[in-house]
This record gives sequence, C-alpha cells and structure tokens, in this order.
Amino acid sequence: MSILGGGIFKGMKVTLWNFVLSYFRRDRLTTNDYSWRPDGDLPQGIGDYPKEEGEQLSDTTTVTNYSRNFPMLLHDGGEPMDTVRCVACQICERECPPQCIYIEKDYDENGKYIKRPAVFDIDVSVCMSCQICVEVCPFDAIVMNSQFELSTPDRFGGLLVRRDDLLKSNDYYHQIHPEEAAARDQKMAVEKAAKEAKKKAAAEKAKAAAEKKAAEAAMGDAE
Amino acid sequence: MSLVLIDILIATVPLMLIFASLFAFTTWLERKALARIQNRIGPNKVGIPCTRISLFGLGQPAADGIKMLFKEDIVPRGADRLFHLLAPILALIPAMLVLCFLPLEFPWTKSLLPVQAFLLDGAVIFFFAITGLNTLAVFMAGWASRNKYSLLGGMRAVAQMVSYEIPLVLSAVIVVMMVGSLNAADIVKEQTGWNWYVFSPWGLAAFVIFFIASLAETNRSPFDLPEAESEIIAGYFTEYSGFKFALFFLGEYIAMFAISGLAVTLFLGGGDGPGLAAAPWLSVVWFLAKIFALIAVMIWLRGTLPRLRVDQLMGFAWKFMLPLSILNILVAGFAWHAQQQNSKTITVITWVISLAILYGTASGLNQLNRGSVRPRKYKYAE
Amino acid sequence: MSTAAAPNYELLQQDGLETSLLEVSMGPHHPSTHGVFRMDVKLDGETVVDLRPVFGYLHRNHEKLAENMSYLSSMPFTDRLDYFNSMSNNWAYALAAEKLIEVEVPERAEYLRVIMAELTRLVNHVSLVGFFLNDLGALGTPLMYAFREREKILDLFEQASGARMMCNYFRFGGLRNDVPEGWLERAGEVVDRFPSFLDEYEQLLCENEIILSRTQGVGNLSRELAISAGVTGPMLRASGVAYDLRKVDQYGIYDRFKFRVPHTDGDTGDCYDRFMIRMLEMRESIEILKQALAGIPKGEIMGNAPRVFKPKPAEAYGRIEGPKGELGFYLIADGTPKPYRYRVRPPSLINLTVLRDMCLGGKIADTVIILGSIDIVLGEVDR
Amino acid sequence: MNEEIAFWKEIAFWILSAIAVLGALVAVRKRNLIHGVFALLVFFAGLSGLFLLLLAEFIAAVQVLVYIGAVGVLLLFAIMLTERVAGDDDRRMTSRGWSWGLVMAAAVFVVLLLPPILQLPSPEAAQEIKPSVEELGHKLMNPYVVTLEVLALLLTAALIGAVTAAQGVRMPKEEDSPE
Repeated sequence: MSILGGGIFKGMKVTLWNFVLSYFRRDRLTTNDYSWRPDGDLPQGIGDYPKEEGEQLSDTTTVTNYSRNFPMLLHDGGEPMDTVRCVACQICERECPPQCIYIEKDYDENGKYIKRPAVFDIDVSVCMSCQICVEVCPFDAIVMNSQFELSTPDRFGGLLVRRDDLLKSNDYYHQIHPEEAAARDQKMAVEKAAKEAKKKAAAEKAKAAAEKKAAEAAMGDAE
Repeated sequence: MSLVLIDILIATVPLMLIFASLFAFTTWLERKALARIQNRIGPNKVGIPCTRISLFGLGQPAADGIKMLFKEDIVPRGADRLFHLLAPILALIPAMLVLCFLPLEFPWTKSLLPVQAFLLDGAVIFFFAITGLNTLAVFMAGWASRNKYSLLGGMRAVAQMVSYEIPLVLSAVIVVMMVGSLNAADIVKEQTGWNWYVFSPWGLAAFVIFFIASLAETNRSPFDLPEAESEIIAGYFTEYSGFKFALFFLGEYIAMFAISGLAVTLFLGGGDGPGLAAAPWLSVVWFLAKIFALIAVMIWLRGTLPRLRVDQLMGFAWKFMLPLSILNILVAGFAWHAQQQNSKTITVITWVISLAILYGTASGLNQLNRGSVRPRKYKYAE
Repeated sequence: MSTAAAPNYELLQQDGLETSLLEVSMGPHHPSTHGVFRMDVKLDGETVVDLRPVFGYLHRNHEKLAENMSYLSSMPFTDRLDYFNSMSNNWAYALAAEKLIEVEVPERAEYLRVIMAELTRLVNHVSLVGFFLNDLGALGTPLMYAFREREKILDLFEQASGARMMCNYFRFGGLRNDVPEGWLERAGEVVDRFPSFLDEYEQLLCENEIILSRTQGVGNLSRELAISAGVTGPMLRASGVAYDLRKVDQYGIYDRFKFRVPHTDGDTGDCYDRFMIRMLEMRESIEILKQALAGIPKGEIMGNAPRVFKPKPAEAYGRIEGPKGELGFYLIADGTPKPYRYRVRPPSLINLTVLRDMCLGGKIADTVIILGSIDIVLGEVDR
Repeated sequence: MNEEIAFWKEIAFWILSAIAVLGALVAVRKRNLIHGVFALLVFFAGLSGLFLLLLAEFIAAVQVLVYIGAVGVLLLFAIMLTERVAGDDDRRMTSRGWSWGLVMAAAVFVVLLLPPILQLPSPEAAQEIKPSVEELGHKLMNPYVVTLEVLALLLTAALIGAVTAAQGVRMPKEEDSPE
C-alpha cells in the first residue's frame, strides 16, 4: 500500500467525516429520535399517548400508511353488530397458517343461522400478521390493522382479542390505510355493480321467460 | 493529625478528585463520540438523575455509577474468592499511584509540600515500575474466576502487556537521554517554549511508538484482545459484575490518563503552552487539554479499527516496534551529538537523514513482516 | 489421550512438555455465532485442534408443517427460513410451485420480482459485511453504517408488502398487490444513493492493514473441496468457480439484464476473498436494479392462477441464486391441496459443512471470522 | 517538623518490615502455588518500601520493576505452563520435618549472621547519602563498564537460547503460514 499505515488513515478519515456530518446531515442518523423530527407527516402532540381506543399512531415508532400488524373486523358504520361484514363462513379459520382464529356462528332464537359471528377470537400471541386471512376472505370482512401495542399484564386471557375489540369502522380503516381502503372500496363497488347488473339481467330474463310462459298459457287457453 | 499528614492529604486528595471526575466525564465523552462516529446520538436522556432535565446526557456517568452499585455482585462457585476480590483493587492501585508522578503543579500545593513526587530523582522509572503491576492484576483476575474464557483472556493480557512494555520503555529512554535526567520536572523544563520533542523526527517516531505501546498497555482499541467480545466473551473480567466490574473500568480509564499524561510530559512538553507568563496556573489546563487530545485520538481509533490477532500482536511488538525503537535510540544519539555543534545546517541535515532512516526502516520492516498482505484484484465472468 | 490430529497440524506430545487440551464450547449464546449455534472447540493454547459444530437449536419442523397445510399457507413460513432475505425465499417457493401448474407470470410482476430479489441481496450483503467486521472486532461502526442503509431498503419493503422483514409478498403466478405509486421513484432514489455509500464503505474497509492481515490466508477453502462439498453462492465464487444460477438457469427475466459475476482467479479462497466478493456483488446488483427500474412496464400484477391450488400429481424443483447460495424448494404434489413432500435446500447448512476443514490449525480468533465469512443464518440451517 | 517525620518513618519501617516478613512466611507455607507466588510479590513490595525509607529511590523503583514486574510474571508463566494449574491439589505436601529446619536456621543465624550485625554502627548513623541516578550512571560507565558489557553478552546469549528452546517445541509445519 502507498504510505505506511495508509489504509488505516483512510479509514479514520471516513469515520471523522461521519462524525462531523452526523451533526449536520439528519438522514445520516440511523436512529431517528422522533421527538425532534420537524416534518409534519407524523401527528403533532407526540408526547401524549393515544388515549381513546383505536387511535392508530403511537409516539415511539414509525407506523406508516402501509404497515400491517394484527387483523381487525370491518363494519360499515353505526351499530357494529348489525352492519358487520363477516358472515362467519370460517374460510379464514381453515386457511390461517398458525390456526389462531376461532369462530362460532350466530343463531337467532328459533335456531336459524343468521349471517353473523357470535364469537370471533384471534389469539394475538399466535398470529404472525401474515395477511393470508385478508386474501382468502370473500367478503372483505377482515383487514390488517396497524395498532401493535396490545401487551396486557394478564397472561392467560389477555392476548385473546375478542370480537368486540376486533370490530372497527370502515372510516377508521380509511384513516390508517387510505390508499388500500380506497382501492378495496372501489373494488367492492365494482363487484356490487356487476352483481346488480347480473341480477337485473337475470331478473329481466326471468321476467321475459315468465311473459313467454304467460303468453303460451294465454295461447293455450285461447284455443 | 500532624502537619505532615495534612500536607500529604492536601496533595493527594485533589489529584484523586480531579481524575475521578475526569473519569466520569471521559466515559460520557467516549459514549457520545463513539455514537456520533456510528451516526447515532448517544446517551441524551439522563440529565440530573431522577428528574426530566436531560442536559445532553451528562448525568449518564452518575446513572452508571449508581447502577453498578446496586448490581448483584456474583462470584462463581469455583472461583478463588480472595483473589477474585483482590484483582480489581490491584488493578486500581497502580493506576492511581502513578498519577502523582505526573508534573502537574496545582497552584495551591506549591508552598506547602516539602517534596513532590514528580520531583523525585527517578520519577520516570517509578512510573514504568508501577504500571508493570497492572499485568499482575489482569492475570489474577483471569486465573481467579476459574472460567476458560477468562483464563484465555488473562494469558493473552499478560503476554501482550509484557511484550509491549519494552518498546514503551525504550521510546521513553530517548527523551531521558536527551534531557539527561529522569526527573519529570527537568524533562518539562527542557521543552519549554514550543521546542517539544514531538517536533523532532526521532521524537515523533518515539512518540508514535510510545502511543501505540500505550494503547496496548491499557488494552485499548486495536489491541483490546484480553477483552475481545467476539472471541472470548469479555476476557479476564467475564465473571465480574457490579462494583468490581466498575473498579476494573475505573482502573482502565485512570491507567489511560496516566499513560497519556506521561506521553504529554515526555513528548508534548507537559504544561507548556502560550499564555503561561500571564497566569502560571494555565499549565494545569494545558496539561489536561493535551491529555484529552490523546484520549480523543484513542476513542477515534476505537471507533474505526478492528482487533489484531494474538500472534500478529506479538509479531508486531517484537518484529516491528522493538527494532524500530532500538534504531531510534541510535539515531537520537547521533542527532544529539550533531546538535552539540549547534550550527543550523548540521541540525537540518541530521533531521533529514534521521527522518529518511526511520521511515525507510519502518516501511522495510513492514514489508518484511507482512509483504504478502496486499489488496487483491478480482476477475469478472460475463 | 487421543487427539484427532488435524490434517495440516500435528500436535507433538513431546517428552515432558505435555500440555492438556483446553476444551471450550463456544456455546449456543456466544456473542458471535449469528444465532443459536455451538462449536465444541479443542484448543492447544490458542490453536484449534478439533472443532465439532452442534446445531439444531432452532429446528421448527418447517417441512413437516408444510405437508399439513395448503400450498399458499406455507408461503408466510418461507419468510422465516432465512429471515434476512424473505423476498428471495418467497420467490424460490413461488418458482417451484409455478412449475407444478401452468401459469403465466405477467411482465410487471417479473420485473418487480427481480427488483425485490436484488434489493434483498443488497440488504443481506451489507448486513453480512457489518457482522463480519463486528466479529473482527470493529465495535459496531461498520455495522451501524450497514444498518443505516438497510433501514432505507426495509422501508421500501414495508411500503410494498406491509412488513419490513416478513414480507409474504410473492404469490404463485405473480405478486400479492401492486407497489403503491411513487414507490418506484423512491426505490430509484435509494439505488442511486447506494454507490456513494459503497465507495465510502470500501474506503473504510478494503485497504485497512489490520483487516487485510487478519483475513488473508485464513480459512482457506480449495476449489475441489468447495465443489465436492456442494458449496454454492459467494463462497464458491470466492474459491475460483464462476458459477451463478442467474447466469446458468436464466430464471425469471435475468437474461434481459447485463451484469457480471465477480470471482477469484486462483483455486483457493480465504476470508478476504469471500468478504471482497460480496462487496463487488453489491455493485453488480445495483447495475441490475438500475436496468430493471428503467425497464419496468405498466400492467397486471397477478397471472390467472386458479382460486384453489390443487396441482396434478407431479414433482418440481425450483431454485434461485439466493444471497447465501443456491436456495431450492422440492415439491411433490399428489392432487390434494396439500403437498405430499416439501423439501428446502438450505445453502447456509451446506456451506457450513466445510467449517471444520477451514478452521483446523487456525487460532480461536480465526474460527470466529471463518464462521462469519460463511454467512449462516440459523433459521435456514435448522429449518 | 522533622522529628515528626522521623516518628512517622519509624512507624513506616515497622509496618513495612512486618508486611515483608508476613509475605515471606505465607509464601513458604501456602500449599496453593499461585497464592505462594503472590505472597512472594508482597514480600518484594515490602522490601522496595524499605529501600524507599533509606531514600534509595532508584533501587526501590528497580526492585519493583525487576522483581515484581519481571520475576513475578516469569514465575506465574512457569506455573501456568506446568499441568494441573487449575486447582490447588493435595498431592503437593510440605515436608513434615519442618521443626528440624527451624533448628538448622537458628544455628546458621547465630554462627554466621550475629557477629557482623553486632559490629554494625547504630541505625542513626545511616545519614542521607545522595545516591542519584546520575552518579550510578557514571559509575556504571567508567569503573564497571567491563562487567556491564559481559553481563549484556550473557543476557543476549540467554535470550537467544530461550528463543531456540521455545522454537523446538513444535515441529515446524511443512507449509508455513504466510506471516
């Protein structure tokens, strides 16, 4: 090598350069201590911990619009239990790789299955937030939440999140994952329109068939 | 309490207080500087303990100290209890003892004390004699904790310290030869007015060898083999926790202060610096400033360099440092005689020749020892 | 006592000075074994006389589990094999499954697959160099620089797949969802800034005398031993064999990209070669990324994969050039939605088999860096 | 002022000699080798303290440097290299007939050492001589330069001997590693 110990001096030059730049260049810092991050994309008032349930962001780490943690059930606003999307078809319970979902169907008083889950528990200690349940769900009823601080002092029942804690409104979903929520709603709207169109077409076909039958019947009793 | 004892107390207590508080400051400085080198922020949460004021994390040493006090002090069952306890104490005693040989004239002690340690006739010899005790402490720790890793660490430490003490002493011999006396105050007096020894070629070479050997003596960065985390967990203080570990830590830092203090005395002109005429007490400030400059370089090295292997470490000491320091003594001898004629041209010529000889032998030795070690070229396949 | 003498080192029990061997078990939680891995080392002083690797602490029964689950359900478990590069694990599994059924992967998905795989290669090599330097003793500085760059890439993964490390992003026939808009520009920005970081990194590491003398001549792996032991990946290329699956199999759309494969020209490779090969490979990955980001088309993200994946009885072996070596998945389908047999070819485990031959005769400090240069991840070794 | 100093010197003398004697006794009696060596080092430290009391700083420093720093470490290395260093085993017995040893020591003391000690002038007579390092240097150079050179030759011979002895332990490997 060039001069004696040249490589070592070159290395020391790099560390000195990093030492000096870490005071001026903010992006060089690996641990971005968010308490003094000026840009506004994180909600202000970083100090006070989110009080009411369901508020999505906490002050300690980045929770971006894309991060997914534990699943949540969606309902379309108003009283959660009557607008819930989940129909307890138990596909996600079967498909879940670590088997952490437990569902029981809901029956009304005279035993008829009404399309609602009576019990929907997710064992958060087993769930590995792999998002397979979201993919296999035909009714877009389950999506990933980004709330990850679910630690509880109670070891036995604490980590089993019940149905009522899982239920979140659709506009909360828009708040945490705006792009994804919009795309999902748009897809659902398209499907609904397609279903209506199909139903309407089926209805017309049925009506046309009925008229034809009525016409033949009329023809029949005409002779 | 007779007068003599009070004098001794007046001399030693400030020395201990100043260097203990400097120790606390250096731990904070090291963690902050290392953090900044690694693009982190370093401790900034602990200000005044148990309040929310965080003045740049300056309370961190206090917090560490309190933590160390309350940590459980585990002694392994098979260990030799007496020696396990004695080792950290023996690591601390020489480091503290040696501080009194540094030529630090505190303003208030000038009048009182009949004899000051650094005015001793053999101050430099005492310095090396007492730093030698550190080897024993490390060996005792390694052997007493009866654990394979610390045994390995202890053996490595003893071998490393013994073989690096020789270049350390030989490079100090040059300055003593130039000054003609072992007395620390005379050495500093010789270098007043900016003609420090580090500015002469043989002085610079001696300073570099002294600095590298002092790194090895205090187990600092490229030579921190005795406590190599990645290989033998924490070397000789694997089995130490709680306050005994803190004592080792304190011992290592005070040894760092002591050795860089000697380096400053021998090569950087002790308390010499501008503005001394105005305020004589400035010499203490200059002395500590130079020590902190050396410690900053040590921290900088710690943030950059990986560790040497044991046999390379030994090879470097015996096959590179030792011959170079012996040659340096010869060169310094000739240069001293040439200087006696004190004609400008002769000194310049001797400086140039000695610089050439020293650099030539250094790179020659380096080529001899590690000739085949070179960055390699690689082929590419399409 | 009988000591299994190492091939190139005879322990001379001469008269008198018969020193006892120090047996050290560099245990499951040793600071530099990259996870739970144990080495029983017999030492004569500092020199290693015998070494017996012990692993299996992290065995999670991945392959038997996969036999009782549907094909799609074991995709998230492939993230946990080599938890440093989950995207390339997913790709290898998707490649194997796609051989079982006829499905055509759309153009945009192929491009995104290459981009994700090359980004994981960058993450893996940068972290490896960081850990390698940590084993050498540089206390964390190169590792923190490496992690600073890794953070940027992991943010990209989070925006695309939702998770930083456990992406579960690939599906049979394409990808789970398209990347959000603005992602390609952000990826381009990260890729453009990477070479300047690499120059700074090389300046810090590649000419440092201490690193040179510590790694050159240590852990020599000859070409014959590497080939016969089935070693693949950067380790094989460091031993002089220019073998890279991306050039051999041309899987995905690698034939469209122009890139080179660095390898040493001698016939033995040591720790320094393995370290340098990874540094040079990072530069090649950046070339590929630049070309891929430039040429990515718009369009569909998911091919016409069947709703329920029930392949006809057949067997398939899909393999890719993972950052650690040839990562392969061997599947036997028996017509049911569950695979009959599911086998992973773990490059880390196979590269680890030559550890003993490389370490004997060296010092204890060398075993640590040889293990570091092999670059093992215990999730993949134990499965 | 100086009778106080003399008083403290008296106390220091007694303490240091007590340490030295204790160290020597422990060194002899201890069964564990490592403990014995460290007790010996305590003895050397006590000795160097006594030298300091006699204002011979250079010899005190050299005593610490040579005896504790070098000889002590050498002993420890020797012990480390012999086998079964880990624990103190009971096989190493001290001889049982120590009482005869005591008698012999007393006889030697009375016959050989006692007469010269009686002729020694009383301790006050040892006044402060100025054994500065400089004088030592000059003495080494002019009258004793021959012994110095011979000693140097002897030491280098010993050094070279040690290196070749250590070299011979391991048969040099066929392919030597590059360093």
